[in-house]
Amino acid sequence: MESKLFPGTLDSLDPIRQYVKELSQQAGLDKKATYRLTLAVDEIATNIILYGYEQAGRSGDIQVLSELSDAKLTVIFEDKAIPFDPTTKDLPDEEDFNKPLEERQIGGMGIWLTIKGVDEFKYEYVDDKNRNIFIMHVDPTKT
Amino acid sequence: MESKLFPGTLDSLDPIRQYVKELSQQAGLDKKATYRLTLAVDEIATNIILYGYEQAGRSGDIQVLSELSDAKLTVIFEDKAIPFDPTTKDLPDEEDFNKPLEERQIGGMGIWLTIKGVDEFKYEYVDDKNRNIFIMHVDPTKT
Amino acid sequence: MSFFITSEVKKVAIMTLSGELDSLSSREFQAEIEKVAAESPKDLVLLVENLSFMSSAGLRVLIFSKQKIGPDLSIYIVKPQPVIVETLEKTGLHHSVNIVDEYSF
Amino acid sequence: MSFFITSEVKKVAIMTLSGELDSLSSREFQAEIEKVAAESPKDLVLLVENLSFMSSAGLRVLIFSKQKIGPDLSIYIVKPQPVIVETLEKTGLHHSVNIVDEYSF
Ligand SMILES: Nc1ncnc2c1ncn2[C@@H]1O[C@H](COP(=O)(O)OP(=O)(O)O)[C@@H](O)[C@H]1O
Ligand SMILES: Nc1ncnc2c1ncn2[C@@H]1O[C@H](COP(=O)(O)OP(=O)(O)O)[C@@H](O)[C@H]1O
Repeated sequence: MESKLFPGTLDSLDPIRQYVKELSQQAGLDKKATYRLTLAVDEIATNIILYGYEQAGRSGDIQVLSELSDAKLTVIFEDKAIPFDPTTKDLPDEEDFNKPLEERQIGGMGIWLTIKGVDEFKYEYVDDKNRNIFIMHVDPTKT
Repeated sequence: MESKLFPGTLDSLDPIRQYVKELSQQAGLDKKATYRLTLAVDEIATNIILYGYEQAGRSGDIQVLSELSDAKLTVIFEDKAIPFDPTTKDLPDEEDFNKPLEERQIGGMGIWLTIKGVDEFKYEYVDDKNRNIFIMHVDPTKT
Repeated sequence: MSFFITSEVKKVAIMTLSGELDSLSSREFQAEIEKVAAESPKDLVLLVENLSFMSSAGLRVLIFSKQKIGPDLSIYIVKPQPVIVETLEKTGLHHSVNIVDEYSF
Repeated sequence: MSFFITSEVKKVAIMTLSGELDSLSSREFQAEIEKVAAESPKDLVLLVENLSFMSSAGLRVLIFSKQKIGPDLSIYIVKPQPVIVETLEKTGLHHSVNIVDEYSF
């Protein structure tokens, strides 16, 4: 398991993306898959920072763990912000997405893009920590 | 010689153009030649009406004569407005035409387009009348 | 990587001209130019696909536009018929206006 | 044949975005939208050829634009990279914006 710590502030989004992009490239993900994973981690990191820490009046870090094995690139975010399970959140449905812009809810697209973008997404709450788990399938001939 | 009379007012421009367009088509002029002759007569008629009559405080008609012979379509304008010979007017030169729009003189393009547009242009002053003569070469196989 | 953004609000006067533009009808054209000049547009876009005739009176209004609205005005003539392009070229006006198939930036 | 002319003056807000648009930089994007909103443009043209990343924070600002400037606002997204088109499509925003290679009318 590789591990890297980022402060839980919006300034970290750019370095988190760059870090995950490198992991993706090392894992041999193609351009599209790299972008989807990068987008997913950006969305979840944003939520941890804004809702989990800032809005809750807390501060803390995001620990980014990663592992390449079994033809999978696994990236795990660990944070001590308020407990939040994105997989239980009501996602917008097709009907919402077909509404004219001016009638749409602002928001709700981040978790949707995350779940639709990665190959697997899991959430756990372990040792007082949120664990957001992003998994991309890797073509083993490319690593 | 065919002949048709038009009052010397701007309302006549459209019927004069339509009349000359018909003459051109009867003479077998192609689209481009028809347009050039139509443009030329419009320009000269405008000048007769605005400068020869209106500005001079006169009123009168424009007599349009025409003839198709010797592989030429000849259109003649006769008017009793003030004497004016367009062929002696200083024409703008290339240098004027290359100036930026905001530095250009407004005007002076009508006689230029007339002379450049028809195959021959002549002016006579006969019997107290201006005679503006427009000649287009006709392909004899087409009439 | 960082993020950069620049913005500008541009006023564009769009006119659709059809039929025949001679020294009588050029008065209507001139009146429209005077009307939009009050709003100081940056671009003047003339949609002329269905304009079949334009005499020097039309050209005069083009020159007038630039003199009235200002030298920074960009004039676009969209889809002129070939005979009208010939007139613009013969009088050198094609140097000062943009003859295009579509207005875009 | 007669002559017809119609005219309209249109305000177009043109923004050039480059780099990466995330929830931090989307604040700058939103500030620009608020700035141009004061002039009530009819079209919002986003030149995004060099925008390499856009998260849902960028999409939020698009929705905000329409709600701030009004439902009549037409949004043009000019030359987006394929990954950004994918994001617009996944969230249904491609129904509400015009994805084009060139802004024109
Ligand atoms: N880590 C988190 N902690 C608390 N609430 C969260 C967290 N992540 C998301 N949420 C809630 O879920 C909602 C949907 O999130 P998301 O799909 O990213 O869209 P958006 O952030 O644009 O509203 C958020 O508005 C927020 O209320
Ligand atoms: N029939 C005419 N009678 C008197 N003056 C004329 C006549 N035709 C042309 N002119 C003069 O010649 C000038 C150039 O004419 P022209 O090339 O048609 O351009 P414009 O009419 O746009 O100025 C006019 O401005 C006018 O002073």
